[in-house]
Amino acid sequence: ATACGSPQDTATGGGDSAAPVKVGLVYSQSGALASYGKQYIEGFKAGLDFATQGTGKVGDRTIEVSEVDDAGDPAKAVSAAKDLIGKGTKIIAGSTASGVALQVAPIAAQNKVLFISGPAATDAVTGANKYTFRSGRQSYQDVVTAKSFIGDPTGKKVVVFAQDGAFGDANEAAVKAVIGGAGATVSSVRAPASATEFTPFASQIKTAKPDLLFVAWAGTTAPAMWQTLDQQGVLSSTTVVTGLDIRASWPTFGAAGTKISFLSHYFDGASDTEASKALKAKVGTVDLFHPDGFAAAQMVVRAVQEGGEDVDKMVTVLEGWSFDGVKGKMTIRAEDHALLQPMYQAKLSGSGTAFSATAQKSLTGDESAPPAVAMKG
Amino acid sequence: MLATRGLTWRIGEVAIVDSVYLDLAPGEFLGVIGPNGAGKTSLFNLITGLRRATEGRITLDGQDIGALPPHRRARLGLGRTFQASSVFGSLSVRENVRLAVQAHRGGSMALWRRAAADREVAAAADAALDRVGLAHRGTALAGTLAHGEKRKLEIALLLAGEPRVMLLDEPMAGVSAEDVPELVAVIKSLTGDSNRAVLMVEHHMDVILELADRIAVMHHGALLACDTPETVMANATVQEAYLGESL
Amino acid sequence: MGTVILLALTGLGLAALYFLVASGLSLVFGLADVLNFAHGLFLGVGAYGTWWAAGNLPGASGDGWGFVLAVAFGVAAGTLVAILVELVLIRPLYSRTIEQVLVTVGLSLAGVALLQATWGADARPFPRPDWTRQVTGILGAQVPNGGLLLIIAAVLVLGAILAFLRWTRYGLVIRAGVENREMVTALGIDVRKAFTLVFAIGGAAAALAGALGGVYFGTVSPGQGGSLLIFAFIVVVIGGMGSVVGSAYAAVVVGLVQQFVNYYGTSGLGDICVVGLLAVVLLLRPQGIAGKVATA
Amino acid sequence: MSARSEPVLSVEDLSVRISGLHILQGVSFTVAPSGVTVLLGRNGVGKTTTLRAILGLTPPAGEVRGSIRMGAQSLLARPTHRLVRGGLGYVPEDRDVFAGLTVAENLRLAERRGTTPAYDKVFALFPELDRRGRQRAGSLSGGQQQMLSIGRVLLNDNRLLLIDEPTKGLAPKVVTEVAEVLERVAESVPVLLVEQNLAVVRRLARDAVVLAAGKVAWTGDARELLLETALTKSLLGVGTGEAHRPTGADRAAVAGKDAG
Amino acid sequence: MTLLDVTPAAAAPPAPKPGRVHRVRPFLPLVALAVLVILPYSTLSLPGIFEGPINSPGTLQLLAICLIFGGLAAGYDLLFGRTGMLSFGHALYFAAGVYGTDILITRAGLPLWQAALLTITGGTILAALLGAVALRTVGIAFAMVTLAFAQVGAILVARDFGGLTGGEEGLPLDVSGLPAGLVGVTNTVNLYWLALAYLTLVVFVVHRVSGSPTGRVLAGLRDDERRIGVLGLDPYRYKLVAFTLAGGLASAGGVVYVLIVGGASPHITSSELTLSLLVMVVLGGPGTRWGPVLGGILYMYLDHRLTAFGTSDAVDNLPAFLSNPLSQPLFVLGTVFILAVYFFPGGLTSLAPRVSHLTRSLRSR
Ligand SMILES: Nc1ncnc2c1ncn2[C@@H]1O[C@H](COP(=O)(O)OP(=O)(O)OP(=O)(O)O)[C@@H](O)[C@H]1O
Ligand SMILES: Nc1ncnc2c1ncn2[C@@H]1O[C@H](COP(=O)(O)OP(=O)(O)OP(=O)(O)O)[C@@H](O)[C@H]1O
Ligand SMILES: [Mg+2]
Ligand SMILES: [Mg+2]
Repeated sequence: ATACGSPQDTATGGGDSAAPVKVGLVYSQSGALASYGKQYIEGFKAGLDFATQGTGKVGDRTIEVSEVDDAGDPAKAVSAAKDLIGKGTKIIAGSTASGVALQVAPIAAQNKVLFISGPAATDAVTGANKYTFRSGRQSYQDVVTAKSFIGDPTGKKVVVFAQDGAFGDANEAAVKAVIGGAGATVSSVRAPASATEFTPFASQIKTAKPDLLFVAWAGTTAPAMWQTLDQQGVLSSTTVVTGLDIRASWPTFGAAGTKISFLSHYFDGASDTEASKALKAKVGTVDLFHPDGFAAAQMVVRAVQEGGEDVDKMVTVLEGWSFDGVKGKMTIRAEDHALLQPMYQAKLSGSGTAFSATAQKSLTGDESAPPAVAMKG
Repeated sequence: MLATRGLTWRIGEVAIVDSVYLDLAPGEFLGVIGPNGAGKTSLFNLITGLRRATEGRITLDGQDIGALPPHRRARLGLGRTFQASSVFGSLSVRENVRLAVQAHRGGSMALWRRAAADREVAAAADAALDRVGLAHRGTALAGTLAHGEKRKLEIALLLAGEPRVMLLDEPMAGVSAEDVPELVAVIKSLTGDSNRAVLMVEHHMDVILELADRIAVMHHGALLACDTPETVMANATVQEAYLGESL
Repeated sequence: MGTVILLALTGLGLAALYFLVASGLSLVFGLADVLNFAHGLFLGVGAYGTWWAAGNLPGASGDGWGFVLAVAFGVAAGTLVAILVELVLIRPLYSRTIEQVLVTVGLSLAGVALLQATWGADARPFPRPDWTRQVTGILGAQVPNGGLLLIIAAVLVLGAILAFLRWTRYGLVIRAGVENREMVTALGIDVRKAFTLVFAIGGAAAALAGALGGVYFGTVSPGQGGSLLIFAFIVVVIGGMGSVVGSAYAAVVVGLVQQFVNYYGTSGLGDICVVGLLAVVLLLRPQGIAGKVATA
Repeated sequence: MSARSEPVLSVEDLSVRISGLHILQGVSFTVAPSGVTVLLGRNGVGKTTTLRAILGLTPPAGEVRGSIRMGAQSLLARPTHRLVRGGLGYVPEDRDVFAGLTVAENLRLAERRGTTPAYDKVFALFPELDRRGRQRAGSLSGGQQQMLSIGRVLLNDNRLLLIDEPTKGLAPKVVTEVAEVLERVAESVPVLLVEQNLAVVRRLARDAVVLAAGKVAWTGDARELLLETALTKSLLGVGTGEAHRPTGADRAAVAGKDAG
Repeated sequence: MTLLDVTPAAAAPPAPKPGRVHRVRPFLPLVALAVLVILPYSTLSLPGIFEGPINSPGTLQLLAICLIFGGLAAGYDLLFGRTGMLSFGHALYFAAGVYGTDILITRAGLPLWQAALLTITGGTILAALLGAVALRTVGIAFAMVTLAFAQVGAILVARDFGGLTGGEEGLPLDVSGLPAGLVGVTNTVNLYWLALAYLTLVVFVVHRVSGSPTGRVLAGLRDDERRIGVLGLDPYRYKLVAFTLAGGLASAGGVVYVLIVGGASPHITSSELTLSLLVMVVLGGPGTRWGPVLGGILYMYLDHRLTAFGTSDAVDNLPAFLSNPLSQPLFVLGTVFILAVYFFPGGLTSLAPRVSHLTRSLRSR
């Protein structure tokens, strides 16, 4: 039926205490990051179960989750966020890709809804604004973990090998700050993200003779890159550190895999907490981004439990909150909403398609804490 | 008014047009004949600027136009038809001609004026169509015209530009016998104006003889003769190399 | 010195990969006048076909003759898809070149999505003989065998395509058919068959490139073909449309420029140089290149 | 038509519509098994359309009705290349040489499998083609292209030739030569010829079919037609030709198609 | 160059309409515009078509994006459908509009109107400069040169020089200096109206230009460039004007788009965007007034809605061999597009005469 209304109406979330709580998850169900998104949502469901003791309710209120696919495209994510907000959703989570997280965060601030960013690793989400939180790790924490591989950095020579662009820039800057700040000399070799032939870069790295090589590389060309580093003798001549990606990628390291020192956000068996057991029971083999979804659900439940309908209250109750997550003790730092969490050193072993990771060492949330930044908005 | 001096066009070693000296006086009708492949169309291409001559000069009213692009030469009053009809296939017949009129009227870069509102242009276009007997086909798409109709449209496009020097490349080819006299009349009406001159390539000798004041004969790129029709027709070489025995 | 040799040889390996991708593209574009955006799909089919065969086809594996069989299967799959595409999608649109190109655009979208739907977005490890992971010492440079394999394959493919064009009438028929399809039929030739054949060959070349690209990259992923395609386009255009030999020269130039500039210049400059090269070549000799200069 | 043996081609009640335009409206005629049958008519009357319909080259948007048969065999609905291989040679109106190919390649393309191409014959007729073997056909002069186009069909043996305005754009001397060639060709192969040059028609034609406004206006012995000035005047309009101005109905059809 | 043999659908003779419809026809666009303007006041719910009622922010946002792309496609058609120029780099000028505005506002802190003015001017000048170079080539060479220029743009954005563009992460728009009416979900309707204004502007400009004397010349260029030269018109100048104008319109689209989406991301610099513009134009009908607009709107609508369709229960419940492909939006989009090329050559707009032809012939039975 046709009716007239105001073009500026938005639905308001039901004020009564038994109405369901709407939570919108905007993440990649299709597109390049679809498998990250899949882990995230599995983790989220397991986390919701865990935090509500299987009821899916906070008090009398059901948590009503709507999932929207952003296909990794910020424009679609923004549309989805606006749609959700228009329908009275007060909590949005998700963002598999950094670009999505960065563009949804301001929308959350403009409309005063809670936004809990997911696997997106960009440091820029931390301290983005009062309404934006994160449930995963950030690049800086990766780098701090990498630093733990070289003992005392003073006088050491560190090379960063990263792809061009914001991801590479952020990693290079973090290494300069973290390891360079501790006394090492840091230089960098950068390659276009589209490169397919890595010999020139491997040669440059070799000529530099570093004590530690930090590699920040994402994308489908990674295996070719590792093979070239291996073939040109880089892996055998120095300590090479990089982040451990999802399980599916492990076999693609091939022979190089066992020669690399990995820093890890998470892998199956890295921790042995209540939450990790609950998660494992739900999803079988735990993978890189399951904990992010899990933590997001925990944060959502906390926000609703303590904050009710009031978004500002939700923010207050999350700030400074510590909880037992999949990885162990997690703390939401009040100043900038960084999520302090354990990080791991790992080794790969195995061959062919069967690889397994073992933890060498773990860093506590405080040890891997990024420096606090001022809240931007 | 149009003159070429030692005009030459070479591809590699071969001279397709070979040192042609030609003078076209105002009001003159000059027929160009010559065997197939003699370089007649190539000569037209050099004069209109579609090809750049390797040597020699072309002047129009004493001005050297050899270095100008085709459109500049056209603006100076040089117009032509093509041997293989080249019309705007996806535009209607009338729009084809309107475009030509418009180009002639200055072709300013008007982006906002409504072209269809320009009655003068429309009238001029219809007049040109009428003269070649295509008025009843005005709304047909030029691409769907039969061969002979395209030839007529070619001439209408030329007329619309009111050029002072007209180059006609085999206008009668493929025109049905019935329409030849009509078209000849149209072409004839182009001349007689002391401000205009026509250069026409044609293989129909009767048409050439009827229209031309002088006839130039091309052979292997060079100008073999350029004289009155009677003299040219009497020339033994022309007889042998071009006309052959008549049917 | 060692560095220069290393860069030159690996640059040639890259060039060989570009050429393998470009050869089929160039053939189809030069002869059938179809700028085939679905070429990336044929690459993907070749790569996934090989990958699938190595794991599932009896007798095929990641090593030795089993690997050859797997590659053969991948190439056959790519060829078959190319033939189907020609028969079902391209043929009914003949003489509507722009629509043919558009159909291949649609196909490249849908096809890659289909690969992703079937095998997931993530890169899969590619089965390959061990020796392809090793290096060969040449004049003090450690040259990857994978690159050498590509160079050999590229030379063979070049030879095979040239032989096809020189010694069969098909090249002629297709070039004529692109100009005026109707007239070719009016000379008593079934031009449709010839077009299908060209697509088949283009598909086979692409599938081979996909399979060997898998060896080179060590993985196979749905988007791989597409990302190689842009450089293949550049190679085809710099080389002169439809000239397979031209593509070979252009591939060498592009591969070496990229490799050396990336080493001696700053990162990313290699790509910009290649793009700049394309612009310069086109601006200096647009007619020479846009016209179908050569066919072989 | 004089009672001669079975016609090589018979067209009956041929109608062609292209995008709503009724171009041929029930055309019927036959082509004698030897000699030249000439198809005459004013520009746009449908001569080319007739030849192309015989060859199955009507554009996809078009619709062909009626019957076209060679002997007992119906030609409709058979693919063009089959028809041509079966001995139907075609010289198109616009020459349609392959501009991007060389002269030699153009000729090579026209070779048909299983027959020996008669290069000697063609080169004897048009020595120019031999000399310019390596030149791109697109850069040939108009007349040279016409020679190539004719030479192309003469490479093979044919059962019937369809030739559309072969002398268009040729120098008078060459016109004479082509006429001679066709005369000789017609001794062995029947020809259906479209021609505007009445001198050529006079020399070659044995039978004539005159089209007007999409219909057959006259058929019969060509000499008879050409001898009677009154007949030529009324049919071919060499003169006033009042009869063949587009009729009102025609104009309506045209306007209906194009309006708006 | 055979690639450009576009036979515009406009050429197809539209079926004669009964007189009454004929008389109101010129006013139909105005009626449509009026309907679009008041649309946000409707609370109509179209389940399955839109997620929420029409006046909900989600729906308005989707509509706004669709309208922007309708406008972009119409602008691109000025090049492709009307002049026959196949540019593979049109995304560049759109991206220049998006990134230019974003950088000027977010990094340089300029007020919106200044940023918009500077960006549109800059985008137009960029198009004029690059066009001046690229138009020295024709046909496929032209397509490739424009592609190359756009590729350089994409590389520069991805390289993130001086942290200006944010590289692959993109650059969120700093809204603190924007007029309040353009910020926040409740104000989505203003963005919708802005997008509608943009679309109207582009359609009007393209319509006027193609009906102008210059537009005639452009149509002539599409058919035979050599002939235009011989008539005394400089093909290069006219093509450059079309190229610059289209570039300027695209960067204006970028300005509106960045406001709607609230940021810039490198997606929009990719050659895929140009390809999708091409797809939109062909889908709708090149060289027609409404075809490209409809194509753009439909394409963007499908692009957005198919993600929801792919994850809906209806699809999930299908057997895997169906549900897997169907959950890939690009698969559905690609397939729809192929079918469209097949079954309505000449685009959606060519359907209208065919449908009316059909109904007429049914009625006459
Ligand atoms: N681009 C080119 N490359 C090589 N030869 C060419 C080129 N253009 C023209 N020719 C040759 O130059 C000669 C002259 O050609 P042109 O078209 O001027 O002849 P024409 O006198 O107009 O003949 P016709 O009466 O048959 O039209 C021909 O032999 C032709 O083959
Ligand atoms: N594809 C087409 N679409 C629309 N109309 C066409 C098409 N082809 C031909 N016609 C029309 O059909 C009519 C007959 O054309 P046709 O080419 O058969 O004439 P013709 O007798 O060969 O004329 P000419 O002596 O000029 O060559 C013309 O009015 C032409 O406009
Ligand atoms: Mg000529
Ligand atoms: Mg004809």
